[in-house]
Amino acid sequence: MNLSRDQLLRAYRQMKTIREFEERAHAEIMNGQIAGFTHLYTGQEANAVGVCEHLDHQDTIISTHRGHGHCIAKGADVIGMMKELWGSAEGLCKGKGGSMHVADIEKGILGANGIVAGGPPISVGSALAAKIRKNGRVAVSFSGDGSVNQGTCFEAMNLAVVLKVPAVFVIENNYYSEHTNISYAVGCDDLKARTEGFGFPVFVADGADFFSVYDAAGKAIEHARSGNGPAGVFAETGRFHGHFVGDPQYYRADGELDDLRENSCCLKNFRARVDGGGVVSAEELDAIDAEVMALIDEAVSAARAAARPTAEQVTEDVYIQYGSA
Amino acid sequence: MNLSRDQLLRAYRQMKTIREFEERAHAEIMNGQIAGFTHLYTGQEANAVGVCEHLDHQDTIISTHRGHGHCIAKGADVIGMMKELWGSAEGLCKGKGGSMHVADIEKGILGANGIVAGGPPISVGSALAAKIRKNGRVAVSFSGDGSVNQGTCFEAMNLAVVLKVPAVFVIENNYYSEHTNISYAVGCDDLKARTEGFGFPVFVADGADFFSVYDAAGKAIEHARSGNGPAGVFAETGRFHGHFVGDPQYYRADGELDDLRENSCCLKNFRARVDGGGVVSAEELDAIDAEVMALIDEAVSAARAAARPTAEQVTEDVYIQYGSA
Amino acid sequence: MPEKTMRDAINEALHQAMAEDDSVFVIGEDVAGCNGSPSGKVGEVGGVFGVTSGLYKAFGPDRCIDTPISESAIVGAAAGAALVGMRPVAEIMFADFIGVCMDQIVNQMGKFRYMFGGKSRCPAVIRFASGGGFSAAGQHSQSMYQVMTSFPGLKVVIPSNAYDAKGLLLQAIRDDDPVLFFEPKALYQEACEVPDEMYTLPFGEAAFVREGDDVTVVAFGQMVNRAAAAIDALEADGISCDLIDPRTSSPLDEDAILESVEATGRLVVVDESPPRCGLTADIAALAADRAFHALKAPVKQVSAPHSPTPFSPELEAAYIPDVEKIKTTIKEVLA
Amino acid sequence: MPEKTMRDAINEALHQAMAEDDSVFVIGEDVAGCNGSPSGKVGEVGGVFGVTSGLYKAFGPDRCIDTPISESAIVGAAAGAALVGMRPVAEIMFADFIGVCMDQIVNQMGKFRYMFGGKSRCPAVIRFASGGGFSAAGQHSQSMYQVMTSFPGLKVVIPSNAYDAKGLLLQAIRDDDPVLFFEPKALYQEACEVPDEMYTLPFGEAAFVREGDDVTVVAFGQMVNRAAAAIDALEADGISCDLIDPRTSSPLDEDAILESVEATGRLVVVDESPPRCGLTADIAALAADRAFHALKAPVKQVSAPHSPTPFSPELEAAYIPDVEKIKTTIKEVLA
Ligand SMILES: Cc1ncc(C[n+]2csc(CCOP(=O)(O)OP(=O)(O)O)c2C)c(N)n1
Ligand SMILES: Cc1ncc(C[n+]2csc(CCOP(=O)(O)OP(=O)(O)O)c2C)c(N)n1
Ligand SMILES: [Mg+2]
Ligand SMILES: [Mg+2]
Repeated sequence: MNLSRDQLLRAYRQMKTIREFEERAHAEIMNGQIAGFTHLYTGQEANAVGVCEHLDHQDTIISTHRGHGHCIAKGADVIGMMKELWGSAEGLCKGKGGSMHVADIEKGILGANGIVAGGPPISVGSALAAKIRKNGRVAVSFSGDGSVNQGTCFEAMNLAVVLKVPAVFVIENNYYSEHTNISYAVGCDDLKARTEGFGFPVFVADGADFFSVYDAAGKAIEHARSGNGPAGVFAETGRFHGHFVGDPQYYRADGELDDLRENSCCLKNFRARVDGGGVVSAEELDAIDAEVMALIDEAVSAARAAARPTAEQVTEDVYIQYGSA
Repeated sequence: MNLSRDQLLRAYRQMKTIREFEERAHAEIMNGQIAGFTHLYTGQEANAVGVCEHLDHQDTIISTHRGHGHCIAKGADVIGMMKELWGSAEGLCKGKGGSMHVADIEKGILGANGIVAGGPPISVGSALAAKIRKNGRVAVSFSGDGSVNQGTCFEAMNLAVVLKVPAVFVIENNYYSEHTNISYAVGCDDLKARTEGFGFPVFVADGADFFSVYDAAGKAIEHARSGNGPAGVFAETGRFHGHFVGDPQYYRADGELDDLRENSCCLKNFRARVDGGGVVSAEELDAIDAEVMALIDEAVSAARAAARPTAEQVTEDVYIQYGSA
Repeated sequence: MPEKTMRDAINEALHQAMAEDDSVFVIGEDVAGCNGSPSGKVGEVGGVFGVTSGLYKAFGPDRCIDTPISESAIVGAAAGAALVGMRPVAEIMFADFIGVCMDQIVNQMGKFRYMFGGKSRCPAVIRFASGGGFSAAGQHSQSMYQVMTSFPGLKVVIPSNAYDAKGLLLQAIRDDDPVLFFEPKALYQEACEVPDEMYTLPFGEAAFVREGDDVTVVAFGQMVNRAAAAIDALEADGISCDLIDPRTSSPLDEDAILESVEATGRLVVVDESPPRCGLTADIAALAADRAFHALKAPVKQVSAPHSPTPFSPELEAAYIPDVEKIKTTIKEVLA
Repeated sequence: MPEKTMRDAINEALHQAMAEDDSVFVIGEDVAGCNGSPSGKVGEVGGVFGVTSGLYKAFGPDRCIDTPISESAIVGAAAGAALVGMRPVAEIMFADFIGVCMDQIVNQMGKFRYMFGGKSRCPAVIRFASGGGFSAAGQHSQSMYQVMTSFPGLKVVIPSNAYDAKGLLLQAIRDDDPVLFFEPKALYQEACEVPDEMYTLPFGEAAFVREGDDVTVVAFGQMVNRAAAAIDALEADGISCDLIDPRTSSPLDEDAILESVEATGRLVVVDESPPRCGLTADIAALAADRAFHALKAPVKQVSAPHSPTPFSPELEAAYIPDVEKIKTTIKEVLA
């Protein structure tokens, strides 16, 4: 593992930020503070961070309905995000997008996406631009184990191979699409092989282990960035909450959630991995924890206090210009 | 090869009928007798016949824009088809569908289809009905080498595996989708493997050889009919005409068409295969040729003489009933 | 008569239709739920809105069928099964997802009969949760029925209450043409009296929700209640209105609308979709042609603005027409 | 000035736009042609209608990009490239194929800016061959622009002649919003005078194709010529009409239409699409609201019937509005 101390601290901070953002969002939704449909990323933090730590602002990501983690990992402003969840006019999307559409183009975040597999074709477009411009950028799309069965996802994978563009397809298998298990919805026995059948290499990771994801994503991104065409990452992990907040989770085995939180927690795993390595101490991580908690508190306070949108704003931002000047 | 004399004669007749139907359609289009967009099946006859000879009327097929051959092979009335190409009110679809929408539900022909990969999802529905009804039917969809890149085709294949329905996916690789070669449009190196990655067996055939297709299709259909879920057939073959009538065919190699007509003609191949076998004589096949020519002549005469549709018919057949009774 | 929510009324219709006719089955994402899951609780979910609840347990895996997230394949499967004699009821979770399966709806299912010269029947029903009111933003709040209304070959149903929903759905399932059934999701929890027994409501027959003399108001789906509230509030001002709920936009009960406009001379059309090429324009144009001589005032449309649906509750409240806006517009045509 | 067909005018616009701005590229099925083929003649095709002819040879494989048959991926690729600063022009062969890529157009490309709070730009153009006239039947003859007009966030362009096509396409490419560009395929071979140099025509500004006093006729795309022919024929009867070609249906030049109707008091709207929730209704409803007091006669729509497009030439001729039908309708509103 070739990560510097700074990199380690940063990776941990990012994962912890996602975790606390989500746990707090969960609490506030239960409190009735946040409207709409919200899908939490808790438990999958290592995926987003393990991938995005290889990217800079010029690279792009496109996310899913479960987008908070990817956006934070790619550098979205946490306070702006919380304000967006609150539907404030000061939110990252002025309260027009909400949880399912958090985006920050400047930071290469082409948006969460409410349409399952809406993102991969768009990501191929970003990768195509990089190829045409020869600017060395890569374009990453995230998909779930359910999303990979949508036609648009297959089309995007094939087109990326045909055009040999630097597109990276990250598949996050959290075993469920809403209430259905991957063993039902993906007909074949080997999703990695089915994906590789499209003509690009897929690197497998333990999605609960930052280092494993970081390693696999590094290979995939390097493959794409070097002009070899697309690559994939396949990470297995669990989500600690229901599909949406309020999901009764009838699909879970007895003890499944406890087991996940106990044995598949990327934060615990990270601490265990760095423990005793002499590079990063538990106290430093504790300090980060405290800072993150403070940041999330600040974000919530800011969101509560932030300006509400007004009726006139409904019709703004549809077009850059509509009708003649 | 376990084909009876009758089966052999019938298979030859079907292939010859398709060939002559198409060659005559070509001539009549050049003469300006047939309107619209027409895609000819010449050269691929063995695919349609090799598959459909395993089917009865209760089984269904769904075809593509290049649908004449599949429909004839499945038993569509040739005169009704010719009338349909002519746009007559007596046509199989009363002149409302034309070449791209020839259908005969009674005969299990769920239609040619103008939308690339429009058919496979529908075929899965027919297969699903067979599974629910437990009636032993199978549902066959035809796709081209270009069609397999459309999202709907992938979705259909996965759904068929998930639901374990008797759907048979026949992929006809004639090397081109319009003006683009398969080596470009299918990103991976091995389309058969990509298809099998979805979780069903694919049987390969020489699409210019009836016996080869018959054999592969037999295995696939048997697999599906016995309740093992979907199966595929992958046949390589060439089309002897352009994509559409009038196509300048810039994509062909020098001599490619001559070579195809010379070395990949299923009729010639059939004659060579049965020659000397003592079951079917060349004279018998010649006699079939003559009968087919007569049938096609009859079809064209009938089409020329057939009633033209009238303006009031435009608004008929949209609904079974619209508005209250 | 017992009160039932629209969700329960639709669910009851499905149970009864499936019991009556074994060619009816439901198919969609999580219409059973928990397939493949370690809990073994298959069938516990019944759709994300609970509309197909209990069907798996009552009718088994062959008649309550979960699918991958593949909307084109879902619609195609319904269309293909219908072509060979079944009566499938497919669920597409949100109407917005028509975007990923439009071809199968519009170019396949809706055109078979015509393209095949009247020789096929495709009695498939596709159900959708439609419309706004949940802060679900741009991709989970659209009505889409106005768009589907423009495609010949399809029938389009938009129930506005539980009673109608049950009767219209039973009609849809028995109907021999393909039917798109839009369930305004804001109404799932709204209850009214719904008989236990089976009944059907014919397509192309509007309901008169209110009767009056001054203005004809036509409203769809979620807007019917709001229009009724607006009209009731205006009674105090001595204003009385016809309120027509067409219930199906295709076929449309043109006669009901035209007769009412002939009588009132004034028309306000209300829908929650954006204004361009929508149902409000469609009906306004109908009157401007065929009831022109009766018209005494401009024909007014009340709709969402030409913007996507915003997320923020305040923005969405300003986006979807409310009682106030309907009231103001009715007054406007009387001014 | 040289005469050019609409095909050539569009082709010229593409050449010029690509020469001017290296962020412009074209992508679609066979826009180059012969990729992977043994002939080695890559670029020889230039689209099935020949509209992108020569672009591969002039600008190479990175700027004239063939794709598999994957329309959702094509639109998505254009949308994604546009989000990061390119100006793609995607070709979707037939407008009917919107069925297989609608989500990427309507829910993605068209809504980014709004959902992202005005912080993105997506200057993508999607070109389509639209409309009837080729006996191409139900799945290859639809206009679809009326349906796309209902979606906020998209601009919708419908040129009716070669001159407009060039100017509107150049505007579309320079425009910072997503633009859908519908090319009535029946007009590809129609020629008129088209300057060699680059020029743009603004969106939302209608063209007055004829000027007159008695009736306002609004027509789109392929129908503009037919409406002009009808109007010219009626001159002999002493009837004179305004003929307005809106050129873009979104944005729509409402003022031009309303001013004309204020003057004439009579309106006929012509489009080749089916009638329900279409542009004819949209514009009729506009007048019934905002020019109501000027109206002297019922507002009439001339459209295809509520049927899919038939194959047979005779049926299609009866399906698409012809000069006769337009004439009769104009006379009707004067009766
Ligand atoms: C086209 C479309 N179909 C269905 C949905 C509803 N939906 C939202 S998330 C989801 C499950 C996605 O599963 P997966 O891809 O595994 O992602 P996860 O939720 O597990 O992160 C579904 C069915 C949708 N948003 N879009
Ligand atoms: C959705 C859609 N996209 C594009 C087309 C135009 N088109 C018709 S046939 C065809 C090529 C099909 O190639 P293939 O599947 O190999 O079949 P073949 O023509 O070789 O029989 C294309 C692109 C279409 N009809 N539908
Ligand atoms: Mg999942
Ligand atoms: Mg082919």
